[in-house]
Amino acid sequence: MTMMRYAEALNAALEEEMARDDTVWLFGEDIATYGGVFKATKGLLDRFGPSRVRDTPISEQTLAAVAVSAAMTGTRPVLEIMYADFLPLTLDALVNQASIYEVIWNGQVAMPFVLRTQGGGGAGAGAQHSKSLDAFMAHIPGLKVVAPSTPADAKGLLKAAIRDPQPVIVLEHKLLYNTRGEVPDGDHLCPIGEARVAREGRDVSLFATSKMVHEALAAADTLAKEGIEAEVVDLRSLRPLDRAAIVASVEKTHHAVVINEGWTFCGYAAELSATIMENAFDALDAPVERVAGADIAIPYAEPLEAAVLPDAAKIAAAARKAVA
Amino acid sequence: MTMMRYAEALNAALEEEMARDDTVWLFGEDIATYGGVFKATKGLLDRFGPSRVRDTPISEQTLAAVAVSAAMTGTRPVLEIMYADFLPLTLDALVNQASIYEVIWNGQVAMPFVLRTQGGGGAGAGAQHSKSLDAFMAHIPGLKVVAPSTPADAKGLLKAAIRDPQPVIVLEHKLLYNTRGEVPDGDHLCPIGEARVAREGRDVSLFATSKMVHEALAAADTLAKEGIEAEVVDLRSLRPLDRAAIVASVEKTHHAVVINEGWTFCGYAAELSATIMENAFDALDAPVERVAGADIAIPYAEPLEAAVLPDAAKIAAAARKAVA
Amino acid sequence: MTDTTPTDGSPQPRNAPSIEDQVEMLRKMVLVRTMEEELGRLHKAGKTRGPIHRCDGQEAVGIGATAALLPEDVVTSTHRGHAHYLGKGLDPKGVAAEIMGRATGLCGGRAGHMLVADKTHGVLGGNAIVGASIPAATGMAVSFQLTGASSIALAFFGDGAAQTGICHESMNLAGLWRLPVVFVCEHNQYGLTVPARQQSSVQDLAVRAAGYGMDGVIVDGNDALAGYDAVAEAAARARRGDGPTLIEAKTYRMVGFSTSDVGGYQPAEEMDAWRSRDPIDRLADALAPQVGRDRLDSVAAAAREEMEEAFRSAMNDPAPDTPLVVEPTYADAEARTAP
Amino acid sequence: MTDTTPTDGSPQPRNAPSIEDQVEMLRKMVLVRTMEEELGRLHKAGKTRGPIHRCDGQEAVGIGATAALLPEDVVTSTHRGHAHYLGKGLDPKGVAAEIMGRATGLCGGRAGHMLVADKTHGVLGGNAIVGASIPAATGMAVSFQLTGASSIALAFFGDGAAQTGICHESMNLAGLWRLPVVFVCEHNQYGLTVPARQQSSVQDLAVRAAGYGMDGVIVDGNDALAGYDAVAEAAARARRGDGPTLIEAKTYRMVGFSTSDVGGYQPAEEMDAWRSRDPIDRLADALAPQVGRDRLDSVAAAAREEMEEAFRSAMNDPAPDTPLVVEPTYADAEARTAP
Ligand SMILES: Cc1ncc(C[n+]2csc(CCOP(=O)(O)OP(=O)(O)O)c2C)c(N)n1
Ligand SMILES: Cc1ncc(C[n+]2csc(CCOP(=O)(O)OP(=O)(O)O)c2C)c(N)n1
Ligand SMILES: [Mg+2]
Ligand SMILES: [Mg+2]
Repeated sequence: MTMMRYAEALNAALEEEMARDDTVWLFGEDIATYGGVFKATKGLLDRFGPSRVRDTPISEQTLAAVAVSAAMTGTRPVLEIMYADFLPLTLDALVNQASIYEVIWNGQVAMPFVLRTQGGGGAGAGAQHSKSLDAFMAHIPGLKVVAPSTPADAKGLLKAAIRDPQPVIVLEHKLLYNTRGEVPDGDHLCPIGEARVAREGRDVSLFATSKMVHEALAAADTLAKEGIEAEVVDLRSLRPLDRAAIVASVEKTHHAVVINEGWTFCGYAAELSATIMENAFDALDAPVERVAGADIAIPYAEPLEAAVLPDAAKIAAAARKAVA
Repeated sequence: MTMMRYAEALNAALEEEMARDDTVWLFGEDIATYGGVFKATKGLLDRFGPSRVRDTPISEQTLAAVAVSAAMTGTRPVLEIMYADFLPLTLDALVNQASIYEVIWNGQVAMPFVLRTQGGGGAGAGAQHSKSLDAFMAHIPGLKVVAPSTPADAKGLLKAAIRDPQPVIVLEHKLLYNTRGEVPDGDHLCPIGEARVAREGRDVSLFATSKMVHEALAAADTLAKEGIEAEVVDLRSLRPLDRAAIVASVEKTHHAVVINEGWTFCGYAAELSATIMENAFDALDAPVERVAGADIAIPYAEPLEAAVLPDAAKIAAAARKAVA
Repeated sequence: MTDTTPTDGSPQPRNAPSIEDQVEMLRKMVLVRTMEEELGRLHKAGKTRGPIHRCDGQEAVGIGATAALLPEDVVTSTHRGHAHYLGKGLDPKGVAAEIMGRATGLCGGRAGHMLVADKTHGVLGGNAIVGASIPAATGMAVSFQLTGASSIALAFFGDGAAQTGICHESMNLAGLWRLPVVFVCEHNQYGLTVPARQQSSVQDLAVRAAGYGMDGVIVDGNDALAGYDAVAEAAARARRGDGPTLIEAKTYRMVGFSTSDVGGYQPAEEMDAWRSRDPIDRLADALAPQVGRDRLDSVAAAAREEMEEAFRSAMNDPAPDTPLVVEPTYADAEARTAP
Repeated sequence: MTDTTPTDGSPQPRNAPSIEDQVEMLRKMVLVRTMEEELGRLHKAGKTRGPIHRCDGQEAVGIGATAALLPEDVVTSTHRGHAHYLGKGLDPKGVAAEIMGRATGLCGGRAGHMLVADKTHGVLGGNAIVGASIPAATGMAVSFQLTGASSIALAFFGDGAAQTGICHESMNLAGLWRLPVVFVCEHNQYGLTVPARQQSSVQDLAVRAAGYGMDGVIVDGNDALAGYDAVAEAAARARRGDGPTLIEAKTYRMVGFSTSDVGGYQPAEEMDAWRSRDPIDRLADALAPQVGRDRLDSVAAAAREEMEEAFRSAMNDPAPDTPLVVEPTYADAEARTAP
């Protein structure tokens, strides 16, 4: 185990996979010379050279389409999209291209590319640089979508994503890059599609991803003081979803809170609620509570921004309501 | 009442609103000289001239952004996007522009534009021309989203959309344009946000929009022969959602099937399920059943396409399961 | 005509087409025309499904361009791709069966006419999102550049597609990275029904090449040999590592934008003028003095017969089986049918 | 310099700036520079929130361009918009308070520095999606064309933004529809940290204007008067109904791309060379013989004092209230907080 920051864990994953497989290459805005605005690609230009580590023009629409088609023809592109807010620009490439070819070309092509991006609020970056668009990504067939909450998972999931034959979207969080944690040494891989119980508990299940896992853990601390033992499940993979882990937890606690930082309406937490409805209805002692972003653009000023984002206090309140 | 086709009803709505308000103008690909590939804008170039009825280049990204900004500066644009499959190209304009300005500019601007498009499968148009991307649209705060299933609602909702101070997305369906129905004469408006009970029933509620309303009605016919009385609720407005109508129906029938033609995972039907979970859990005698598009690209060949789309038979099967 | 100096070992672009090459081009153009006519006939008979986009009158572009490529080169195509498919050597029967949604189609009936692909022949593939063929070829060219492959990529796209944002981004990237890609714009005067003057701020799209630091050339799109020459030169440049080229081929779509076209927007005189410039007659007239009308007629007749037979045979093939939509290939089947 | 022949009734573009106009331009440039320096200071003191993009060194473009517009004209701006805001006449205190997230900000603290708008002054508005200011102005110009308004729209955007697809689509549309819009590209040599030669296939972006049938001009972006002249001429053309113009202003960003820039990518010699061409000194030197250094110094001192006071005062203002995020304005409040 080595203690490292989330950004360092990503960097190590990229470095190891590039060293292992010389068809892996990186591209994106400001990722080469500057090493990425969040520094996940730092040093990789020096090590692997300008052919495999490429700064690009500001052309997200084409960059995503290039990832799709380059992946069909013998290389493994890893694209960095600087902010998740720019994902709409990549959506045609994902929905109308990446999503369809394996199916409609009847298995003639694989598309092993990775799209890394980061989202989330709380940094005062305003309405166009703070969003979590998880629901858009998770809705697209043919893609896998992961959202690591710890340095260990950041490394393990990114490495797994790079080796996956399907397109994988890696959703990072701007407020996690500087968080630290133990990362297993060696060739550490996390299988995509497996949730992780981050804290065991018997009274209520809190299902979350990314930064919301930390908010849920903080909520669980508060709840414990009130005698409520919350189980925190870090889904890690938004798609495919580990339904078995969800069902197992709900069957144990009989109460659930589903949490996602994105907008509430038609958001990712709605899918979690529907999944529980369909797979664990009889185990429920109370309706599933949903905690997600307010359905509104994210405002700049600190108190307003805090008001619209989900956090530990809102999760704890929902959990209390669930077990009431 | 006048009997007319869905496309004619849309055409009448556009013509009446353009005659009423000379700030209303139309633009889109092939909508002027040709009258639109589905003929909703037929004859309007002749009546209102090339300044107010404009053919455009194939530039969906800019067209949507133009709708947003023109709407801020004194006109009411009505944009036609030929296929819903191209909505990803408009998404930056919707998510990062239209969605935010009323909020972050603190009410300085209104954005009264309408984006009309059509989606849906069943016409053999292939993976890039058959999708229903309702969930993407419905997730965006600050937009309203409607999906008329009848000529009367097509006219009434489109007229209401054009008069609305907020952006409104109108989701039409390629297989509805030629359907016929009675349309009230005169200035017929349907308030956005009100569902309509399309068929009364006491045993199970079928919630649907657009073409799926017709599939649900056909399923209800079948179910009636088996002694199951299904209530069909046409939501009409995907956002804002008429929660009261949903709760009222579930409290009456105690069983629900939520239906949407789009992909299942993280799709619109998931929101309906979560809404029932949160607002009518105690009224439920069984878990809500979800019927939606298979999570896969839509294939071309008829039997394959039929296999992945929801239809009356699948709805009836889900209803039987719900009441079993 | 390409005049690259041969270098060691690396695959060479073909030289000027031999007479036999030209006869083959004619044969393929007749194959394409027959496919379009068969589809028109089947559509009238109510036997097709969904919109079908014929390229009658434009065959010279696709056939001329693909004739100048090597087998290992890759093309990306559009919603109007039949000449590209057949030019790159796809099996006529496999294409016909795909368009008719049969299990024997090149994609098992899953793609339909707008999205045909055959990786073994470097067609990747049809694309019905206007403009999307452009970044597709661009990305493939990045892979070729990175792996040192000798292949190049060629994107076909329309004059309508040239107005899309992604066209600009891709051409900038290709110029910047000097990618081994050739951009072939089939300027058929319309994007669906909107004439060029109502969708483009300039009438010659090749002028935009200067904005990307690349060469832009205009060719007569109804002259298969002119298209061949321009592509051969551009392909040689790309293969040398000297970057992309924009080729604008001026041509005309002699029938509707698709089988659902109700007409009324193409002036009759314009259509007549272009019909008199039919690219098939053009090449046949050029070849006749050298090859003789008899040989050309029999080549054409055989091509027509081959394509008619392809459709006859396709019509007898079974539709794909349900319920399994995709054959499991490299990923687990579960991931394909459920998230 | 504009030399349009006056026509009846319609509003006229301003003529060449009078000496007093030029002094006012200098004053505004000092306002902007002081704003940037104040923000640098506040950032160091840990008193700002989120990334802030200063435009030190580029002030001449925004100030020169906006000085050539009429009050009813509209500008769309970028993430680096302080010169555009202040040039178009926004209240310095209102801008400062918005950047500091105060209830008294021009948008009630909801927008932050990248997204400031003030409809009463025709700023609609800052935009942090690179490229998005371009279609925004284009759409506003469509409204003006449709309603016969005399206003024109002006889009500011960067050399990085010029590579986006939406730039191409918008310029094509503007050229095609002859929209009353002016495109002002602030070519500051970088898009974030990537130098122009690594993100653009051509170094002079104005050459692309030919691809849209419009005039493209290059001006010295550090010369406020040159920018004024070019915009005045372009604005007059737009107002006459003669369509758009692309103006490329070559300039330089003298500090980091934002407050989170850790540096290391701008060569020292390059920075020094551009620092010696400071646009404020440039205009002051030109004006000094006519106005006298004393007057200029006192104008600058007053501007500095005004901006410092704006920040001092903003810092004492309250943060916006929760929980209500948006004041109900024209739509029902419910629709804003719940779907
Ligand atoms: C992004 C997108 N917008 C619109 C369409 C609808 N559409 C299909 S073909 C076509 C015209 C394309 O024109 P062009 O590129 O010139 O090709 P042509 O049909 O003339 O061969 C349009 C608008 C589409 N398929 N994709
Ligand atoms: C669509 C999009 N992509 C990327 C970014 C991140 N980003 C912010 S500023 C910037 C550089 C913009 O360069 P340029 O247009 O030249 O403006 P400058 O910063 O030089 O003023 C980038 C890449 C963004 N905000 N929007
Ligand atoms: Mg065309
Ligand atoms: Mg720049």
